[in-house]
Amino acid sequence: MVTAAELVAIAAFLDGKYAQAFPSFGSERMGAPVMAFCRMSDRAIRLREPVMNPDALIIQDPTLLHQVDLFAGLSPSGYLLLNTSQELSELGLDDLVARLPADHVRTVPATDIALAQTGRPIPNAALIGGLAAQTGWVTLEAVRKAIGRKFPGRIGEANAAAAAAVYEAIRSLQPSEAGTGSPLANAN
Amino acid sequence: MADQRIKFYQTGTFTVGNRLLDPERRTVQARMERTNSLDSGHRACQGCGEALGARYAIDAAMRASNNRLVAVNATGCLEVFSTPYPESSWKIPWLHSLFGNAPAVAAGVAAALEAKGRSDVRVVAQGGDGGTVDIGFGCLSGLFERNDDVLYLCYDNGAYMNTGVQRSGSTPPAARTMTTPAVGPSPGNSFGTGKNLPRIAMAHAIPYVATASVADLHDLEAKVTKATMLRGARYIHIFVPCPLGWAHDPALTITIARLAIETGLFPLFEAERGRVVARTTIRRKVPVEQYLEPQGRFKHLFGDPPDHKTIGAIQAIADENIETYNLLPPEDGVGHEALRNHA
Amino acid sequence: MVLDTKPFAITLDPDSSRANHTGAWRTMRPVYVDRLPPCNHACPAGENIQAWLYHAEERRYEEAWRVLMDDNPLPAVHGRVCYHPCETACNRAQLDEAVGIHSVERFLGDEAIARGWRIEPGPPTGKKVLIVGAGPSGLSCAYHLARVGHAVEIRDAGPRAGGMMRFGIPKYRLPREILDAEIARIVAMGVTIHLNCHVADLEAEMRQGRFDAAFLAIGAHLAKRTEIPGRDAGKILDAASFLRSMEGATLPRVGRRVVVYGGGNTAIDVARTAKRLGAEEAVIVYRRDRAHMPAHAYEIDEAIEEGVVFRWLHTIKGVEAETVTVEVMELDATGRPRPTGRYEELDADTLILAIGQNADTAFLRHVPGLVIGEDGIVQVDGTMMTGRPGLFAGGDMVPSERTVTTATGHGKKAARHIDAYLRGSRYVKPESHPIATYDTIHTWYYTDAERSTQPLLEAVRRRSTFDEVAGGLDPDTALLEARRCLSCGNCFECDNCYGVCPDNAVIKLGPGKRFRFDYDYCKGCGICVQECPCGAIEMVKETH
Amino acid sequence: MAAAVALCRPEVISCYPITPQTHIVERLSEMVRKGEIGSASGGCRYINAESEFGALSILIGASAAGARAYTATASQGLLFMTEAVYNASGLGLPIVMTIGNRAIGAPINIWNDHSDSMALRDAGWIQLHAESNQEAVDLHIQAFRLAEALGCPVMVCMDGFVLTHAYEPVDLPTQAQVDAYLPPYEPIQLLDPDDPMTIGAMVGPEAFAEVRYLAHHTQLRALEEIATLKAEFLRQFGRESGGLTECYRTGDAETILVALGSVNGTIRDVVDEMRDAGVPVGSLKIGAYRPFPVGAVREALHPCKRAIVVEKDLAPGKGGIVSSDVKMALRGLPVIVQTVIAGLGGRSITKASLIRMINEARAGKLDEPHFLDLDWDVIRTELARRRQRRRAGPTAEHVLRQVNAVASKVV
Repeated sequence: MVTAAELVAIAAFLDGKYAQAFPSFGSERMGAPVMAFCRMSDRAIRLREPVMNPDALIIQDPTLLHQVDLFAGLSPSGYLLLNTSQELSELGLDDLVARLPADHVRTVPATDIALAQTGRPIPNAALIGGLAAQTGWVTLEAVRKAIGRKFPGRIGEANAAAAAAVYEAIRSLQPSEAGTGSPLANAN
Repeated sequence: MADQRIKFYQTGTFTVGNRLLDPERRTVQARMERTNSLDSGHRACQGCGEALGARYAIDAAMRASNNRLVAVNATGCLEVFSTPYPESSWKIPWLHSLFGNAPAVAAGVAAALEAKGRSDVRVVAQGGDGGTVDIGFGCLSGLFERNDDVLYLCYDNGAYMNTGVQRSGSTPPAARTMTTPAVGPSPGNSFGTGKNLPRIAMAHAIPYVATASVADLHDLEAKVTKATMLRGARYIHIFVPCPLGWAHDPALTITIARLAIETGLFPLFEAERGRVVARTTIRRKVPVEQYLEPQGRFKHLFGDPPDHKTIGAIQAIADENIETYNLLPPEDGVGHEALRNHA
Repeated sequence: MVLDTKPFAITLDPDSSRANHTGAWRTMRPVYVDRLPPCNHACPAGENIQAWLYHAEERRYEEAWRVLMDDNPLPAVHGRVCYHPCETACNRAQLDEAVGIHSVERFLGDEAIARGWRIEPGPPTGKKVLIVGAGPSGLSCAYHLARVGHAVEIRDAGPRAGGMMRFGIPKYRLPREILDAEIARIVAMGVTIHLNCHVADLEAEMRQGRFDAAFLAIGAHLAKRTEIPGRDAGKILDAASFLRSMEGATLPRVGRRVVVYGGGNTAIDVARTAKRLGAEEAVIVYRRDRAHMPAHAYEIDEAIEEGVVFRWLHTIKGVEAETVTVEVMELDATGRPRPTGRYEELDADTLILAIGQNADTAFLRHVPGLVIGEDGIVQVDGTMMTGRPGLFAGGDMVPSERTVTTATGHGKKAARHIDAYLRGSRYVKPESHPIATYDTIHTWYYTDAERSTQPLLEAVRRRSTFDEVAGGLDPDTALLEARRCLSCGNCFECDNCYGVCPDNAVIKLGPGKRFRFDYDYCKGCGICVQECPCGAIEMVKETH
Repeated sequence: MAAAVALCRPEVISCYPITPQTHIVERLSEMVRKGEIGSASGGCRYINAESEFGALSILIGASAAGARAYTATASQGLLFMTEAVYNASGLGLPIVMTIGNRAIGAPINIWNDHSDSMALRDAGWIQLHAESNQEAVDLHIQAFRLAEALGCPVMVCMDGFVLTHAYEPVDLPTQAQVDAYLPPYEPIQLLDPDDPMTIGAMVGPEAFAEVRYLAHHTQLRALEEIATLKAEFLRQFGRESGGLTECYRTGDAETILVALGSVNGTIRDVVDEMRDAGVPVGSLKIGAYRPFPVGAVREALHPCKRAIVVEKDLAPGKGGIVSSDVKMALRGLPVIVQTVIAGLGGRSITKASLIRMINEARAGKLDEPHFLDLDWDVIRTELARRRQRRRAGPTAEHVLRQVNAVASKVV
């Protein structure tokens, strides 16, 4: 998850924006529920507080959905991307989906795609591809480059492919006007 | 090198020098041009064994390193009596940092020299038994396990003397210190306590470990010379009596150290990579009483009647050492010198 | 690097503590001393034994010999015949075995002869000294006087020089070529010796010869007499004349069975000589037991090895044609022998009396001021001078233990006083150091080294020939033996004090120059004293 | 950060792992192994020490032997090396140490506050605080230059996790730039067989006070040096970095927030927002905490009405630590100095909380010292529980039970 946030930051940076990524500070223990944040802006980012009102929320592990209140700060115009092979309806998120603009909620079996593309069940890259498609805040090219920079060599290429796959999948679903709603005006 | 054996020499290799030995075989201390690395004017007590041991060892290391030596010193008597502002008794580059970190500081010096490609300069660290076996032990063990290129010299006088004679991890059984007073049912330091640092050093399987004594200069210098030439972590544990802390006549410093060897209480040996490879045999075995009696710290053992039980227990320790290190010369009557082999 | 940028106080210049003079702490100070080694102390010739051994230890044999020659001109002789009281006194005897001083001395003496080392006489003083008697004391005196430049003339009644060394000591103990060589070396210094020259009127000869002083050393050659009833004069000889006759043209006849009466070394010499002359039996009769025999144990042993028989606790009571009557004695509680009234007969072709000699000093009776005791012994003062100014005497003719070495010592002592007398001064013997007793020696520092032994001629050849019994040491063994010396009470530069000082307060002055204390820094701990092997340092009360 | 340190060409690095600086030294050890760190003398040695005490001790030796020496630590680790920390400055050895600022237990807490470096503020080291990772990079480059110029060790403090684990673009200077700014280490004193000296003598009453004064004097010199180095850095790197203090919109400010480290970024956003709302606030960042820039602070704050010191530390029984220093700087001036204890043990300092607090202060309703976002319900319950039973058990555990913290909750 931390990696995902970092990848977004790198991508944003490659697109010529300022960016900042950081984890919800916890001890480096594998498996513990983790949050990671990413800010991007056209101005230098000074703020150091955690992101409390995200414009986009990626949930990598749906099993956490009903354990904690994940959606508290999600802005009314925000985006939601869920890593799951289930249908939205099966997830019991109808109220939430109702609160958000149409087409701002997507599910993608990122883990399966990652597994298929990279042979490893790590969905970070795939999800970022999804975010890029959904929001248009970062270009697919930047995402590819970011992945390549973080993971040189074969793994990088495989992950980039995964990202591209999800990007295309979601892009195909997006209505034409989607992906223009830029959050950059109020980068917080 | 093996000390040449010329049995009919007046004094063989037992004295500091011997005009009948060829110059190369005489000790560093016998030379007019010895460095006196720890020079006159220091404030050590009369008859200080540590001052003696330090000059013996450092002069030998200076010679072996062609005078390319840097020394790091732990806090303690040696440091205090040799460097009270505004006077220093050291002729060599010398650094004192703290009580418990001499091994680490020395490792740093060695690292710096290595980074700068100065393989010509050799590094020694030195400290008393407190700074070595107790407070400096963690750093020392780190030095050993990293096999840093440092020769560590421990001057063991068996207690914290600088602070007024308190028990250390190398205080011998039954010895009286200010924190192990000679009172109660078992006066003095308890049996079954303390640690054997040479053995602990050996457990790290470092290139070289040796014990030495101010009473056997040829042996000490041979070991320091050998150790100085080697690379990696090396440890020499040097026996140095303390007239103040042991309450003995200052004139007896060397004699008492000799008795420690001849009783078997302080075995002289060498170990490489954790295995004992050589030992210096006892020349004339004597009972422990001869070693204990001149020392005030054991006075309580010689009341009326003497504490034969405790003395016996100490004798048992000596006998075990003799057994363990095979300290008695073989029966074939080969002279003692023949066995003083530092090959 | 610029030093003045060093952090203040925390960083110091090296070796700056020499500004701190710790000598002020001292309450006792060590001082170097020389103590008198027991060997030197015991030597009748006053040899500085430790000093010449010191050179021998370094294989510098000629220097060793020259130091030896300062006191004794006859080392080859003494190395053989001296009964070496030095070895009896040697501290090493208490550690393992005494140093074989005599064997090293003999080695040096023989080396000198072999290599022809010489001693030069001193610049002439114009003074003349007459010496009567060419025995050990006469020769010794002549040598010492010649060394300081006095002209010396020796007159001796005998046919050859050497006195008792030649006419009293058998060849097998002292080969004559050795004796001749050492005498020749003295003669080579310009000493003249007139042989077969009986001095009758001393005063007259001194006047005629314009002698400024004289030294009498005529020895004691008159055999003592003892009353033996019914004696058969024919078969009785005295030891002195018997041994002297050995040097004559024809060897004496002693028959098959020889009885020797006496218990001294002379009796042994006689018996062993008789054996060599072909006697089947040589019996020594002595009135006390072996323990009380004056003769040296090793000589008794050598005699027994050669087949000499001992009859301890017997006295001779009568002499007949074929036999000698002896009475058995017993020791009383005080260890004195007393008669038992039991008698035995011994077969004897010859009886030789070895019961001592007197000095033949009759010719001195009219010398004014001279005091002559019974047995002809001449009295001398502490300077060896008789009652007659300028007239000195020594050796067996004055009260003393009658040995070659004592005589040689007399000669040296007399020479010193004669020299002083001739210069109109007084010779004052330098104050001798306190003796280096065993307890001042730190024996731990000395290497274990057993005494080396001289080769001995096998007994068969000893019975039949006059070849020398004891052989000499080879250079290595001699070196070995010399190096067993503990150098009692005299620094031998082992560097211990220099090494063991915790304060570097001992300054090494270099080979042969020993050491000096640096009292600026010596704290007076005393380790140097404790660890000095030979006891050449002592602590004294600090005065500052 | 590792890359920045590497650019400084250290010759000896010795470390002991502790969160949150571990990843910096992990990377450095990798670079040393790959030979990516080319020191002036060619090599660089990385030593895994047996403890923080050992790590700094190793650098004491290395520095005295003429090597540029570096380590990093935090929290308990810094305290464990305390004796050596004092010793390094006492010996005048220019070691540079990164502090990943972190709380000190018990209760054990791995998150950020300034308790660690504050505990050693008087150890004779220069303490520089970084606001961002960019500044942290720049401060390390300046730190070596500063330390070696003065013969005084320097701590570069950066907030644990907030900076150490934040991922943001940083402009990394080129080796040539750094080399031009930071010349090879020229030791003032050196362990050298060709010029032996005794370092670390025992000093008695006759000279100890003088030695200590000189340590003080060194820190005073650092005040000028730090300013100079900042100017020079600006010239050579074209970037404002370091310095003693930094003012933001303080000109006509009625209230000025004073703080160390990363929180200054958040504070500036707050300042902008409130200014937009017409509230005259400003911010004063203290870059060098030791030496404490009394003059610069006084200069910056004397016109304002109120100075609010937001500090991530606590002197129990007293309150603020930095605020005491600020008060000293303002002695004699009619400026109100208020203490706000914030961000202890990693608690987030949010814009919202700051704005709320500032408004209370302006309304004169701020208690002194003020604990930002303190959960008074928890405190009250706990105190009550203690009143009931003498042996109340572990506080931390009870507090946790009440706040039932979960990963998602932003604390």
